[in-house]
Amino acid sequence: MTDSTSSVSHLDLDESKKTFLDANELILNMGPQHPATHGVLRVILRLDGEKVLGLECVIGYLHRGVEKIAEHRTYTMFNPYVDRMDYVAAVSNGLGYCEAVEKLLNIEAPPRADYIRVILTELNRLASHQLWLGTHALDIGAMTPLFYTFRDREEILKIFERYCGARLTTHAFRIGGCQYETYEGFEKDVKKFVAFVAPKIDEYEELLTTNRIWVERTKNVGTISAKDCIAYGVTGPVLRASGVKWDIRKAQPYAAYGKFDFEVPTGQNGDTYDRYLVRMAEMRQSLRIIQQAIDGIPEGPIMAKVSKVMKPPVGEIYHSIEAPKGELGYFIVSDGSTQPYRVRVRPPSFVNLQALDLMCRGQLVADVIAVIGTLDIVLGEVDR
Amino acid sequence: MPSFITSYLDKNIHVTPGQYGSPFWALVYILVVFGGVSLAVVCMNWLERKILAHMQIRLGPMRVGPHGLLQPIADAIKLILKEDIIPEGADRFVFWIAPMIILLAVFSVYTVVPFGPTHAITDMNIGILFMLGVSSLGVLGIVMAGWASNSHYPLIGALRSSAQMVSYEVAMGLAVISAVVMTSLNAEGTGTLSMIGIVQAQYAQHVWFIFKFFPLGLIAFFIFAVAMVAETNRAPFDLPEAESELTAGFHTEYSGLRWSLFMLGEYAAMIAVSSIAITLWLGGWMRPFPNLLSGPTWDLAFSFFPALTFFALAGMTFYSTMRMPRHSYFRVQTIGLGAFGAVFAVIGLILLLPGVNGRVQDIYWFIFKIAVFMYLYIWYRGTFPRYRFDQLMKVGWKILLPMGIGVLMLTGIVALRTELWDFMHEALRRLVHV
Amino acid sequence: MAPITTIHYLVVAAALFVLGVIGVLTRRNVVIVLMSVELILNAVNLNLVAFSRIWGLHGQVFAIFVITDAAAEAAVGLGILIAFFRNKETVNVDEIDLLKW
Amino acid sequence: MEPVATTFFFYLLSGLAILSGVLVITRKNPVHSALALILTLLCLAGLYLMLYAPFVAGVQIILYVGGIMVLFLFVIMLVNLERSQKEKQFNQQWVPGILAAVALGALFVTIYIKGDALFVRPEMRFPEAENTQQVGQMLYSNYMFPFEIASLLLLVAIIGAVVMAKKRI
Repeated sequence: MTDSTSSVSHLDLDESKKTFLDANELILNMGPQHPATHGVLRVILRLDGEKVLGLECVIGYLHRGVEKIAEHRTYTMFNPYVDRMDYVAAVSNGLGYCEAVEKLLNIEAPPRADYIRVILTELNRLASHQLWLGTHALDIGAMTPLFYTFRDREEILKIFERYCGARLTTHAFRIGGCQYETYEGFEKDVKKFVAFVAPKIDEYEELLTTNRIWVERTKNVGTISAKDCIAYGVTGPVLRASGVKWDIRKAQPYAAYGKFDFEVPTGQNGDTYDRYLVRMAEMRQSLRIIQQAIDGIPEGPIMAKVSKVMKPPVGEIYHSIEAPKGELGYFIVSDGSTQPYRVRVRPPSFVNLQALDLMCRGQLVADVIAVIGTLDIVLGEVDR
Repeated sequence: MPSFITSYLDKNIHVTPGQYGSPFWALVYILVVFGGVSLAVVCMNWLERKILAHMQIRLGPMRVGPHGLLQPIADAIKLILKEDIIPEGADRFVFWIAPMIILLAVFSVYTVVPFGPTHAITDMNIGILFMLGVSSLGVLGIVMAGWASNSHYPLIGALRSSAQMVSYEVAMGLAVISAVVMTSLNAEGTGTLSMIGIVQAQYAQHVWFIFKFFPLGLIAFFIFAVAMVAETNRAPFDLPEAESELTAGFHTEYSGLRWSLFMLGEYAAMIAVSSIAITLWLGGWMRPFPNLLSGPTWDLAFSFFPALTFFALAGMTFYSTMRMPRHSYFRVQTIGLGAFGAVFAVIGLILLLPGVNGRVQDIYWFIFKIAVFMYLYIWYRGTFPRYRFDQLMKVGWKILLPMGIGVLMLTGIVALRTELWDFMHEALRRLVHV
Repeated sequence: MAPITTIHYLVVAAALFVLGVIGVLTRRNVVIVLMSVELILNAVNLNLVAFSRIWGLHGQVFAIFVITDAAAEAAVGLGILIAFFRNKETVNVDEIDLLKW
Repeated sequence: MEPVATTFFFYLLSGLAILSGVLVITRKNPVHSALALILTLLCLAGLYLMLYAPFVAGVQIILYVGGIMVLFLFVIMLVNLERSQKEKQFNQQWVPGILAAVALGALFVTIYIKGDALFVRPEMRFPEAENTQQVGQMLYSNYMFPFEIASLLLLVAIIGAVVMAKKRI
């Protein structure tokens, strides 16, 4: 994995001019303009016929320097920027950042704010998983699930829109709590949504889980062992599908997660099919959490006392949350001024993408597409 | 009228114009069939988009004409007016001729498709062999298109496509042969390869071959039904055109009119292979139960079906017209939809005329069966993910091919069971009395 | 014009045969040499089928055997060609005239 | 039914066949050669139809055009070298080669002229509609043994081709 294109030269791209039979190896350039690379990922494949001998990702086509921008913004002003990293799960990004700064400032959000945060974050996890399912299925050739998932994702986006006025890059939370009180009928909407979407998840599973072609395309494809997962720092559903029961919501509970009863679904084989099953199960667990949260949401203030000008004490902090794609961490260094000295983001997509080479070796070209889909990467987050 | 026109219209002639040797009527049939197929492809285009859209909770084309009915025409105009790009370094002649070869191969198949006992351009005594052979020429066009484009993705797409078509042709041929074996179960003991002869054999044996020697006919039909989807490169076997892997396969570099020729060829090929399946296993032009429910009363009852279909279509259209929003903005669309309904109704009325309704029977049932197959094609596309290439080959060579060989052998054994029994009896008798 | 008799077909077959022989003897590219062999086989087939018009159907049956033979020959020939190409990176007959490489 | 315009179609098909035969042996690009050969084969299939051999014509289209030529195109695409097209296309003995072939052609013509009594013989009429049945009948009676040998040959060819072409077995 490399950020620069300069190291590509050792692959000797001139070889691609040879025909299939001259050399045992063929270099195929997939992307950045390719329908199945989920944005602008460029993958250079080293092939033996259709078998992948190795691959190299070239990233940075969507680099916007988010971390650098943070050094010239106040803590409050930087908050909306994090939404633009993983734009599919903007709420999770905001939650991680707000909680990190709160930890640095040594304040705590009030319980009602925590509950609202949990509800919105879990809704966003659902939305992210639905988008993943739709595009993943489309990559493997099933067209229809995409439209089903987008239909249901729309309901989540509607709730977001009513809550904070934005659908995608929500900027839902503020440092110290939430800016907005829930709108009238929020609880009703969320309850209605939970009842609405539970049978829809069954519907997706009906289309895919026992579909022979789907099973053949995903079973034993892109297998990664628990040991390799840990060695590569892979987190999220990919890690859990390999059998490691690691979920930060359980391991280091943040927000109000400690109060809810939910399970961490795991797989055994660590292949694409298991990752699919794990994510489907996670969607159901998210619904469980939302149901408990909406039933037990307390009354009270939604904002802690935060001064207008934030000047955290000198120090550094690392805080991570369980984003839909894995562990999303923020490392913030404060020099005592109003602006952070350094912000470093640990994006789950970037770290998970490292494992692509390992997962694709020995597989076929068509599997590379399936594996890119199952890693659930968002290039905005990889490149930042 | 000159005799070369009238002579074929003699009431005593019950053969196709090709067999009778009437070039004029053969030409008329050729024009009608080719025009009809092109029109069917245009309709298929609209129907596929609408049906797929409704399966996927979308509306599909809605803007051009009422319910997007004029969309295919708009598309055709767009494609004709588009610039025809030939990529740098392409082999211009081969690039230019490849879509023509595909079209030529596909449309040649229609020369022997029997829409009725006399409604075919001609009937050959090697009919089914001709159909298989000519439809296999389409591979050449695909290979040429992929090679001439001078680009990676089309080349890989073409190699995949030709490998796929060549390997599924084997299973397809075995399934076809097992149906041909069934035609030989008559008094003379000789089968036939002629398309019309095969349908007549089904009539004579009082059974569609899909139900013959249950479940052997069904299995052979199943093999053919899978192989024909693979032959036409449709989902779930659409690897050569797999968007997510090869952008558009062998026709990536094509644009405008030439690209539309590929599409025309693909849809025409779907109709062609469906008509092979219908002829071989589903009784061709015959209406359901031609022997069981025979007699003038049943004939009369079934003769209303074509008109009823069109009345149903007209009814649906009128119902949609009623439901159009009553707003001046939609006035033209509403009137257009009503006009469509009126056209359907008028066609239905014409089909009720006594001279007409008897003659369109065969054609109606054949087209009805094709329509069912076309719906299945769209349904597959909306439901299945795509196979991987090695899995596709596995299905072709390790599942369908052994199944085909097994079915063929079993069909032969069952067809010759009395002879086999006699032979073994005789052999045993001799062995005992030695 | 005179009616078409067997001898007409024989002349066409002879012309194709000669073309095939010229191809085999003069071309360097192995693929084209193999295609010329196909041309020769087809000329023979045309001969056989033309004779079957006057001597009975045996010629047609034999033509089918020749087609089968051609399929086998093409498969093995192209297999050898691919093996050569992989080792010598050439498709010219006069460069692969050694028995070992 | 009597055939229509036999003479015209004979000259059309045989002319096209010979013309594309010339193209096969003269084109630089093997793909063009292969396409010309396909045209020759299709013309020959037409000639077989005119000779009342529809089954052979069908087999010719399925096997030759749909099978063998696709194999050829496949291999050409795999081994197609830009380099080889810029090289000399004909080998050094092309003059003796052409002379020998022309001598062979002259031999044919001489035989046809000298022995025309052998070839000009009244045509037998076989019912065209039963051609397939008759060929099948013969294949499974008189020619049963060659038929089995042919299938064995194909098996050998399959194994041979796989052994030759596969990189690692």
